[in-house]
Amino acid sequence: MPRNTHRAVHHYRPHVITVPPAQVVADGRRLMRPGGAYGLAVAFFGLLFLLGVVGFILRLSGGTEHRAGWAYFAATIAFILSTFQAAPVVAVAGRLAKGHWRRPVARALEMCSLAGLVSVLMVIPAALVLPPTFGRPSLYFDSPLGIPLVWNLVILGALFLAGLGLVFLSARPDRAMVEASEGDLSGAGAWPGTTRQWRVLEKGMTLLSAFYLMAYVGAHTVFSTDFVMSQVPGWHSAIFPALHGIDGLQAGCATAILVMALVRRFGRLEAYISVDPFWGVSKLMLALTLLWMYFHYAEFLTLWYGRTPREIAVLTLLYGGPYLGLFIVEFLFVWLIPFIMLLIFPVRRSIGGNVVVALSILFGLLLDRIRLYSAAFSVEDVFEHMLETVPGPYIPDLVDIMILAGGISGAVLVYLLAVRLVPLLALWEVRQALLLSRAIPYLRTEATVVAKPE
Amino acid sequence: MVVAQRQSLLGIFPTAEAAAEALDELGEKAGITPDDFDVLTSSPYPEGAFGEKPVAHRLYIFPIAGALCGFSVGLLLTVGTQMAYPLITHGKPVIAIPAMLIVMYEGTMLGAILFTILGILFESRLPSFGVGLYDPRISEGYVGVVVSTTSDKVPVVERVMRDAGAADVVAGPPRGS
Amino acid sequence: MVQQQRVRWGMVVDLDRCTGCQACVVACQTENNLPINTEDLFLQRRAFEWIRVERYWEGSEYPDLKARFLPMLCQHCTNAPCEPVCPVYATHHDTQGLNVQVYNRCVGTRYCQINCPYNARMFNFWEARWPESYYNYLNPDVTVRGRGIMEKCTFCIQRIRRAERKARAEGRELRDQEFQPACAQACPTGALVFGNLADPTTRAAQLARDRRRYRVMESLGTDPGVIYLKKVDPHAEEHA
Amino acid sequence: MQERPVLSDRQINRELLDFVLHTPIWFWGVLMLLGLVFGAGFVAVVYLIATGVGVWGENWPVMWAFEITNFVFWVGISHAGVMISAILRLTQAEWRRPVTRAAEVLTVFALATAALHPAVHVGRFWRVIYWVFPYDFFRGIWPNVRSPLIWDPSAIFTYLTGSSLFIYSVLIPDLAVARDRSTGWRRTFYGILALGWRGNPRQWRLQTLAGILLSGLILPVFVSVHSIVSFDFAMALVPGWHSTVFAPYFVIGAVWSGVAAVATLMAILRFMFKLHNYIRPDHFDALGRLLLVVGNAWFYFFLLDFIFGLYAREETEVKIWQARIFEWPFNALFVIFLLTAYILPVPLLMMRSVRRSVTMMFLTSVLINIGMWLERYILIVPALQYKQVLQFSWSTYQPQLPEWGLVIGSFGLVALGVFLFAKIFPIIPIYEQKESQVFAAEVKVGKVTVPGVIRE
Repeated sequence: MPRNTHRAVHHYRPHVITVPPAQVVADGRRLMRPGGAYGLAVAFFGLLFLLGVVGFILRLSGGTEHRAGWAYFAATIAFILSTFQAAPVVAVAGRLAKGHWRRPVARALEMCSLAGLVSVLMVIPAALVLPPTFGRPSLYFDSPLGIPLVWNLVILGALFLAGLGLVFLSARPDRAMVEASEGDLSGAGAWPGTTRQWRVLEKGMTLLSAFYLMAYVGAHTVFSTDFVMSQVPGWHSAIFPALHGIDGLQAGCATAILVMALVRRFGRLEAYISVDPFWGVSKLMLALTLLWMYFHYAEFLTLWYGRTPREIAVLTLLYGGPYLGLFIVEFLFVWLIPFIMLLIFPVRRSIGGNVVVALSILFGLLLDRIRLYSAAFSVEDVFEHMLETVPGPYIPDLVDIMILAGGISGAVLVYLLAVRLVPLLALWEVRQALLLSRAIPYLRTEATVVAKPE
Repeated sequence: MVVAQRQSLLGIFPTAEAAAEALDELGEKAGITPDDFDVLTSSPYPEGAFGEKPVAHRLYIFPIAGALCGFSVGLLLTVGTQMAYPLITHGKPVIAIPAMLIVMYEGTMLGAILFTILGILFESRLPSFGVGLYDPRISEGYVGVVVSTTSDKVPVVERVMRDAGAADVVAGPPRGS
Repeated sequence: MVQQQRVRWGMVVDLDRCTGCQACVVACQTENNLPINTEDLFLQRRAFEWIRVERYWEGSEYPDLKARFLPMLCQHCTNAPCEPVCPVYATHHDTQGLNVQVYNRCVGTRYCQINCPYNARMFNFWEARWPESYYNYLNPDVTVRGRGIMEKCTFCIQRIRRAERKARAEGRELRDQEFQPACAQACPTGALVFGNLADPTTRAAQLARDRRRYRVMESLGTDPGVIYLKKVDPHAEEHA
Repeated sequence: MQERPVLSDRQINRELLDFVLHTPIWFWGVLMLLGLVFGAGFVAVVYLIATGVGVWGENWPVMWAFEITNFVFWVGISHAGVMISAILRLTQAEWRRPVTRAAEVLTVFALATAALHPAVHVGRFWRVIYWVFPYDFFRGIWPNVRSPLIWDPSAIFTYLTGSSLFIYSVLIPDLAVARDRSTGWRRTFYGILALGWRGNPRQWRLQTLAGILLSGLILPVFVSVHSIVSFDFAMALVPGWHSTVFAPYFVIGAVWSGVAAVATLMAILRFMFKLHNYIRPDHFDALGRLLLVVGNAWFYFFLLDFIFGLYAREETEVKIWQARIFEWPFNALFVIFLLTAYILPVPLLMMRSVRRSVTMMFLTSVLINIGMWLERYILIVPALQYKQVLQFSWSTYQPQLPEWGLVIGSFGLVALGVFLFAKIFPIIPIYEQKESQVFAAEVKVGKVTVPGVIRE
């Protein structure tokens, strides 16, 4: 008797991980022992990083009075701050909002925060190049303790330590599992896995996530004010730090998608990472692309409507004058292409489409950082009341390109080296996901049940 | 060839499982395909819960069409009126795009929302006055199954429904198919 | 955006000549049918002064205490911040460089007064009342405004239009100093000079090129039409 | 989401429709009280329009005061609806179910009240409506689309039609239930409004799609409305106002005071209509956590505005902030504002016991809204009083009686609107409660069964 076997086929079901627990630990061990392309990648990025160090030494020998030369150095720090250290914010936001899609990708994204090491090291020479903050508008209001170097180091260091804590706090159970599976039980003693320890781990992760979010916002506020806004006389737009942070968050989502795609491809984690994380981050990216337009429009309209000479000078420096061409190309890549592509529903729920959008956003963000920091660093006299003459565009030379490439590859290098220490897959989170979500038949269709313990 | 008279029946089932069972039985015994039955429930169920056809709709066209209409109205209202009666204010250009973007944006969103509401009402076939077979108990948690078959199969369908535990079976008026 | 126009009405205020006698204020109130400023209106801070004389004190006590007078009126700025914010075009810029205030269209949202950095706009909170006998003193050329409307100095636009009509009737160009607004006419020391700033031959344009010239709140970039000439103060120490 | 009572459809219908179909005695008493409060405001407005703006305390430099503060306050409250229903529908949060319709109704009535303020406060009330309406009326002049005061009505009109149509389209299934349960004229009334709803899978599928699609469309409108209200201030050259952060600062302030208003409304509804099965402490707990995040984000933007206001050390900006913090009467108000808007509520919300107790949440949310009303007042009036470099004129502003009448009357009007809506239509979405029963499922983890939800 043929039953009425008409099943609703094409309706989308959230992905349920059906890998047996033992296989999860085996995959974790495989991820910590990468072979093949891994060695090649480490060599390539290590070479590029050395090239960057050479570029830095050449720039240092050129002395620090010619501030414009250091524009690309600061732009590199801003780029790392806005991509590598912004990607964990996506995983952290998923954790705080208890989103289910973040479990398989949380560790891979939180490891991006380790690139903070490079930005902390690079901020020291950059802060020394800045003109003294006494006698000109700055975040420190002429107070003697107001030295940009100190505060930037404090806030970027806090961000890096929070990232470090996030990664290695949640890595202890995983390393214990992997070592136990290899017969070496010494590590397992440190993590017996009592329920109290799990609850402390969960509580610690939540607190560290909240702290990382606040440190991220603080880092963008302090860094962008010291290195961009306070160097342009007559520009005191209160939205700029938040604008700098929102650009970073959008690029953070783009980096997250890129990292997830690469980890899925090279780590062969198709069974764990399905389309769901890409779809979740893509919705966030669409929201942040709209916010990008909203923040830039708010600043532009307020300055444009005021029409005082001070504001018109700032607008010509940033958007109209020397960097008009660069801004148009940047606007095309960081907003127009992503906005149109992300509006199409199939693109949002695909991996290839999201990766294309992510690359376009990252390229646009690079141009944005170059535009901002070249404009800020090429202003000769920062002590005027307002911008009398708008400086010409700063053309980068070979040393700048070397510094830029070196800085970014340094961050990638730190990520690759960390892959050997910590499994790319958060094993205990994936095991938790195994318990909590299941596919059950509901009348004549299947449905995914997601348990909500809290 | 005499035109087969079609008739629709409404079966009221106390629980969703009973309704799903009844639909399976109907599928076997009376050869009812998913095209000619409909399920009336008091709340949304996971899609395909009763084995019915997935809903095909073109709702996503409405907001796009609405946005285009709204944008053109906004464009006329801002750039059009300024070009018709140019008045200089604040030394700004007469057609000040940054300031006019806002009214265009509001027009776009208004158009999109209005067309979406129209789309929802149109796609769910609402203002359908003359409610067909319906029973107030459906909003009490009962599940109504509306089956339309040729008149000769009506007794078979009715017997299957009663066996599957229907609290009540109501037959609608016969009508030419 | 404002193309080089033939006529730009403007005024030159020579602070060296101004004695702060407020004759201009009274002349303006009678010419433009302003309601009478009772003491109660002053206490409510709702007085009507299209042109007002702001007084500042310099120095500390009697021997070297000096009063400084600054007649403040609508500056008819080219980039007037009050124009873009009016929702009904009650105020906009005409081709003669005047900031026009249209009483019929004004609905009284008062945003233009908030946006005016010189505070040169007056809002009539109450209905204008005059004693019975005063009604035949009102100037027929100027509308009497009802309540709830913003009003400001219009450079006595009724006199400008009357002179233009007369010139056009006689088929000739408008001569310089052929007419003057009420305040310039009433000023005993001739501190207020009105004229077409775009035409270099007029007396106002020549005065406007004087070395002592400056404009109030130039940094706001509103490009005002009223040019002030600094007071000549022989023994004022030249602070940087 | 721990203790989730299992309710039968019949019980849900009976409890949620009981206030709609039967009129308790105290209904008329509350109606009379709210009518009285609204009447006070109505009299104040009629007196204002009859005699002129002079009856208010506004004078020469201070041209906007109480009425624009109240306008921004009510537009802020009106964003509660969109924030709760749109964002929570998009993230499919479980605890949105009882909250969405009450929040959206609060949106519509708060926005309608707010839209009255700019119309009422103008000098010539009888001209403002058709002067601002985008139609030529053979005057030959259209409204000036470059003015923030034209952006305001266009945004509020879009948002008002959008959210009221959103409420209606999501209300149709409940109207069908009301149609089935009522008799006589009520049955025909609800029958017409329900447009012949039958509840087949196609209509249900489009209802869920409508919820998500309309939320996606209304969210950008919500952000634009309050940023346009902030552009009224950000575009002016007044030193205290002309700062670029006003758009996001006002939006996050609106969310902060709006979500607090929803918490207050939920507590009142729970108390008034005995909805203990539907508005449970978990909902207040989740609302509290959301408030915590929004409160900190708002304080960040307040610090941005405060620090970067003084950043350039311009004379007038420093003078305005000095007036706000040190000079009477603003120094007292500033202290109360800081206490009630951030220093008291946020630590309170951190405690789980406060979040779970309904009375504490009610008091905290009322506290937040007092603070946010003061925040707008402190933002608007001092900036107008000290805006001159050469100090042409400055004066203090004392609110007069008609202004207090307007403010209290606006509270009366919103309360009256929400109360009448709750009488005519079910305030808690009935089909959402039934849906949560259908979609509830358990997952066996070892011995404990953890409640979960089916994810589409």
